[in-house]
Amino acid sequence: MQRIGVFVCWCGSNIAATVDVQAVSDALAREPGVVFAANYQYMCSQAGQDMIRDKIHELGLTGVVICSCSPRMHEATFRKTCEKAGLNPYMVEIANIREQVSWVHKDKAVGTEKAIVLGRAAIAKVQLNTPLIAGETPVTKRALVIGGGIAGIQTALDIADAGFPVDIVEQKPTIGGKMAQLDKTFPTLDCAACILTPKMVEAGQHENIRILSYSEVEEVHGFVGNFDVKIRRKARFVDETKCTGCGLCTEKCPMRKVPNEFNMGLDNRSAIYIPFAQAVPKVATIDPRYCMMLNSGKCGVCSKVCEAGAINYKQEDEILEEKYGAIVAATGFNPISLDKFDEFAYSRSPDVVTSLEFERLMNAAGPTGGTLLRPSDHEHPHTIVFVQCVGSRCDASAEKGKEYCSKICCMYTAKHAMLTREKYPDTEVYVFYIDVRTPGKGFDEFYRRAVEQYDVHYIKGMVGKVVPEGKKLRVQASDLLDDRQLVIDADLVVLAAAIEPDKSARPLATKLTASMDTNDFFTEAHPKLRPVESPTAGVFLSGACQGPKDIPDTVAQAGAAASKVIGLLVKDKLIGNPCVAKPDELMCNGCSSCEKVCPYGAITYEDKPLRGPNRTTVYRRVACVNPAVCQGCGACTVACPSGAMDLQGFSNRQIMAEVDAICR
Amino acid sequence: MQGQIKEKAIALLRSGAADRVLGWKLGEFFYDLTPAVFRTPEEVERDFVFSVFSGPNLSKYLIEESKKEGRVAAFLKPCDSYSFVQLQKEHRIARENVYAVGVACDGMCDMKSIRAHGVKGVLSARQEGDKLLLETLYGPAEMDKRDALPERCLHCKSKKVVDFDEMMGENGTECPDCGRFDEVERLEALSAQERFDFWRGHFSRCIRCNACRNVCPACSCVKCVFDNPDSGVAQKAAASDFEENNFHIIRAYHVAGRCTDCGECSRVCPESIPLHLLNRKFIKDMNELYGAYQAGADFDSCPPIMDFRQDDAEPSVIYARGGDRA
Amino acid sequence: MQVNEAFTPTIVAFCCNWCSYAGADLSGNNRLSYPANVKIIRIPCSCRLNPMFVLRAFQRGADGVILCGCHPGDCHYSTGNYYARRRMTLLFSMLDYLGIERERTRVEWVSAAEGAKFAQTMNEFVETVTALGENRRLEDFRCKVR
Amino acid sequence: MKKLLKTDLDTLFQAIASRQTLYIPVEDAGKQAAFIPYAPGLVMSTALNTARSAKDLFFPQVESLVNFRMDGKHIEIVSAEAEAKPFVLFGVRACDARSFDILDRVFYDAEPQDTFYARRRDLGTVVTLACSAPEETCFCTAFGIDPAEPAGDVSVWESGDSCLFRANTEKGEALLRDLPLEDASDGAADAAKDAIRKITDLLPLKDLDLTPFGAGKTQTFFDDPAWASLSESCVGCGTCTFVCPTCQCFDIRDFDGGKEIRRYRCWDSCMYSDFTQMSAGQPRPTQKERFRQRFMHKLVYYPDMHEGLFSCVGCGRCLQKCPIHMNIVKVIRTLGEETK
Repeated sequence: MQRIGVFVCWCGSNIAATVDVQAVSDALAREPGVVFAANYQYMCSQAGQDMIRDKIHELGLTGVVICSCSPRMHEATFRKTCEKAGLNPYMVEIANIREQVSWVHKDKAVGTEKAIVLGRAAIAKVQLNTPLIAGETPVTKRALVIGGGIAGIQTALDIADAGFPVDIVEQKPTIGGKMAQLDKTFPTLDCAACILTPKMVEAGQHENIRILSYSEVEEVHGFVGNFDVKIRRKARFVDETKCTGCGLCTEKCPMRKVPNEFNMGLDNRSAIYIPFAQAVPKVATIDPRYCMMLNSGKCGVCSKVCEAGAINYKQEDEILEEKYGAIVAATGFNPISLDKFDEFAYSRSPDVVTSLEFERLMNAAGPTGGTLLRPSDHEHPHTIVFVQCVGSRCDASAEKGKEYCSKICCMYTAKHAMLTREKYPDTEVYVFYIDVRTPGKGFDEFYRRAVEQYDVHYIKGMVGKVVPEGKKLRVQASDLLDDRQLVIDADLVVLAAAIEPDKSARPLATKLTASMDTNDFFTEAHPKLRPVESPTAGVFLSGACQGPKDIPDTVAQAGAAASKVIGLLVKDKLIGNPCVAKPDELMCNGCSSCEKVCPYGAITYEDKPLRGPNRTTVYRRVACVNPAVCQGCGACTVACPSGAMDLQGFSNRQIMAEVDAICR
Repeated sequence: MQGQIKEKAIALLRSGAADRVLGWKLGEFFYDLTPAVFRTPEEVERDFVFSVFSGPNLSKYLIEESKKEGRVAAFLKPCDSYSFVQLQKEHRIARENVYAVGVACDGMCDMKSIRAHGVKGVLSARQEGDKLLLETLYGPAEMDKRDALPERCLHCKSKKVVDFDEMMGENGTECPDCGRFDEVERLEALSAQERFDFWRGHFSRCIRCNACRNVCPACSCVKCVFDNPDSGVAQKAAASDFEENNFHIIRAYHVAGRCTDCGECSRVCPESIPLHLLNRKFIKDMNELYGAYQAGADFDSCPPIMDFRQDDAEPSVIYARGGDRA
Repeated sequence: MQVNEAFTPTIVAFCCNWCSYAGADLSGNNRLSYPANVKIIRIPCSCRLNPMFVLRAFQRGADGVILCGCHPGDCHYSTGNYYARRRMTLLFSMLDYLGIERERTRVEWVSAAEGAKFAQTMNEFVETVTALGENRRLEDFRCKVR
Repeated sequence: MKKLLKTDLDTLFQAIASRQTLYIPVEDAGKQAAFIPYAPGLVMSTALNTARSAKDLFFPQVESLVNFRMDGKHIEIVSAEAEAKPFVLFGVRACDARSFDILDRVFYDAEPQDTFYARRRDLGTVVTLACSAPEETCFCTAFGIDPAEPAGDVSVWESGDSCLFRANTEKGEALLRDLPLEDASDGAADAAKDAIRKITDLLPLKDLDLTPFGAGKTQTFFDDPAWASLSESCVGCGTCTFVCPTCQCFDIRDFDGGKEIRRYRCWDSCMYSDFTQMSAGQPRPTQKERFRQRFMHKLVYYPDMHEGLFSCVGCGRCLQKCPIHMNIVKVIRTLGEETK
């Protein structure tokens, strides 16, 4: 039997004016289990809290009910009070007789009656409360950033600067990501490399950052603060520790016909290569698909010329096992494949290029050394047509492309158009668009400069067809504003391909038990209030893997994610919320209903030995909840038909007791 | 059919393909077959019966049988096989310990229907074409086999065995136009008062014998909430109208999305309460609101009640429905 | 609002802790009144509402039961109210099927900012249930002794 | 012996109902017979027997024993015994009539007496009806019951276009007194009885052999291996026990309705996993033990305590109602065989 103390608060006149607090404490004093009931001016005041403490000591209260303001206001306060007095903080219940009574009901008799009922409900509940102890889990003070683009780099730098070790896992031989391939960046038109490479170098040299390039995340186990991750370090057949990045091997390598992915396949590289001059780590990598030595055992030139003796044809994949406290997904994006958009002749003419290819064609470090030449005949294009929203904002029924807006295309197309006109004033530049979307600091001004100062022809309308005719590309389009059909003979057509999450994101999400939307973008814990956290505790989101973003947004989000990670890693222990789901093994039959509705992947199953009839032992599949991961929503408790799964602090019986008391 | 199945059972035991066989055992009369486990060819030879009275769904027995040592062969009718798959989805059956033999079925007769047809003191029955020739204490009688079928067979949802290691006879197909929701629709069209009276009339007879629950393949809880004193809702008998409603509503809700509509609940109810109409209501609603779903039809689909779509209908849809307010 | 003086219904309102309970608090802060026969029970999330609680309320003498939760998409636990929505839709439909007046049960999405909506919702609901009269079809005579 | 035209039965019912509550078997919404208080317009069912046994009228499934009113910490004890009125139970078959003797030995004749049960027995008048059309599942004869000579306060036979009444007890006399009945010769029912006995001779279960069972046979059967196979497919529901006219186990529970706590008793079933559950656990841990308990009680334990009287009346309800068709006949056959 509980020994319950009831404390009715006047809240000055806030409650006392419309509720007869004396009547309330008198009525509640008569309830079974109640050994003390009183009312006082301000229960939250020091004097009020002292009264609670004294009564706990004096009467050995096992439960405390406070009739006062909303628990959202002072529940924490009173829990602390009781804890200090030696009573488990979860033996406190609040009856909200201010927001729910005195402030909404004017009639004193009515208010008083309701206050008593709410008090009874709280008493009924506290009767069934059990002392709860918040679980503690240690935190591994180390972060893992998956993806080495600008998002990953920025997040890693911010975490590292706060003094925590960070590993960056990048699937490519170097970090840098998409930004490294860009020429200039809008709206300021400063060169991407100039602002990115210093960050890459900083990351490469930072004592708290380890870059695991040419690596992939293999397995993820554990939970917030305690992740165990297996990382596959793919064999690059070059000893990173020895390679000086002199590049001699890449010059001497006889196999030179490898499409260069860094230049979007617009030129070739050698089988052993360093993706680009400012690569970090600046280490050569042998492409096993093309290396003659690895495939036929004949050649070995690179090992001969390498003075450092870094080449190792026998190298094999390594599995690295590491512990982390937090994981950041920064897997970035890619332009979609355009095979479904044959009307633009992308596959048929080399002079139809994607915007990212165009970036390379404009880039000083690109295949054309920065002079804009058509891929087909390396001549100067005089008429360039830019097509926007290729694969973006598609109708779901079209069954090609994406429904969403890729967000960055309007701005980079304006950039491309502007730069082209700047460098080659003799070229005619057309941009076909559905809408021009330029929200962002200095964005619309930038777009207008393209139109007004650089005379770029912006035409509202879609391109219907691109037909290669001889050296020309016949572009058939419609001008919606003048309502006319257009035919433009272009030399170069640039497609603003929609962007989609990197293919590695989906399998990664599965490993992290992080949820994704239908487009394979990671979903955030709350679309508005928790934009950089995944619903899975300890997993954070940085950059375009969460949704299309330009560089400023990406960097901003990267910083935000970092600060969340830091906020987690500074803790020595994680104090869990004890109001979490708890399965009764004796009732559970392991049907997996609960697991299906758990948004946090907090439920796993184990074959446990349980006592069967006649002193036998039976093994049964039963649910186990990880209290560190469970957030206590209770979805599982309702999915469970046997009632084996219950929620501590809001148990079935507690809630039913409240119902009973209220309806009594 | 009887002959082949018996042979098959014996062959399985002899070859060692199975250590035990789950089937139907000869009873006191021609119709009272009991689910039973046969361990030797002799037992099968003596007692194994497969006839139009092999109604009981065997799948639930596999929960325990598949946990035992060795392999159990089970003869599964289409209905049974849906439950079989659903139970596997719920990790209740160790599939590797089961050798499932699918048996085609075109309806299982039920004495309830025969007696309801006014035939008394039945001593024997013989099927001739679609007729049933009966010997009774009061002389011979004759009826269409169809009239001897229970509701669940008259509106059979599928004659397809969905999971088997071996099929005996031609596997059937699903019966989309079985009209199994007609009665539900009829009730939906009634006024609230009429619906209330209909169900009161039935529930008031409930004796809470738990036959519906204990025979139900979806009710595989280790301990039912209604048996668990700690659940706060335990009840041994329906001590009030409310408890009658409560038990049947909650039971139907707990099996919603997992109920394969095998009809066992209605078959076994000693008070002839049309319990399947509760389950079918849930099935019908889920089909209409969240897309067609058949529990036990496959291994990877998720029961609608454990799933969601962001654009799901709001609960208010039911106010929009026809029928009077109350 | 016209109220049948003879009868004031008992209304149980289950409110999720993050949105609707806060919404109720807000209607308190703004002194937006609603009938006192509405009693709120705080649950962590609308998905915590077990159909058994709804029936329990009717058994114990409630005349109407309403569930309030975060708007779809705003759930603090991201998916809770989606499950609650399906569960309650199916349960209410079943109650309706059994001839229990469907207007006695309701779900409303009330955000922490919608104090006014909370009060208004409660006023409407009480009005509806008052018009329906006492819950007879799902009562338990053993709980009605006066 | 008295006599009445069948066509006048309804007037008779009205006459009885005008004095006390009259229960007659009527077809319910489930198309089965059930004892329902007579009201004008209700027609007596032609079914052989009611789905639930007549025991319900004396030993209802649920009944309140005592109530506790609560006001805060104050508790007041309130009697729950509703003052019962005399009633007539019409149309009970010979098997159910025998079941009352079996229940009486437990609730009425035993010490202490079950006052709730006893009160109803004293107030109830049982009018039995001879079985003109037995079912194949009938085996009352195996227990020495003659469906042509049903016990009870009054026995009734259907004969041609009329019904014949014979009072067997004081109560019966009292009931028949000044009812609109004509006199009839004592042998008037003989033809009807013969007809019935002709049918009972054809019953497939008439030769059911109970000699191996009875008092003192605990050792013989308790450890019989057959229990395992017999109980193997039992789903552990309570159907057999709840439709059984002689099952007598009940549980006592409290229900807290908020304003009032009700202490009530309700039927329990030895087939249930929580039957006689104790803090130490379940004395009959598996269905085998529970299953054995039920049939040992009917065939051995009860006879042990009651001069060899079996606690089964062969009404055949369990044969018709068991979800998986396991029943006492199969138990008797299987175990009986082995002892031969």
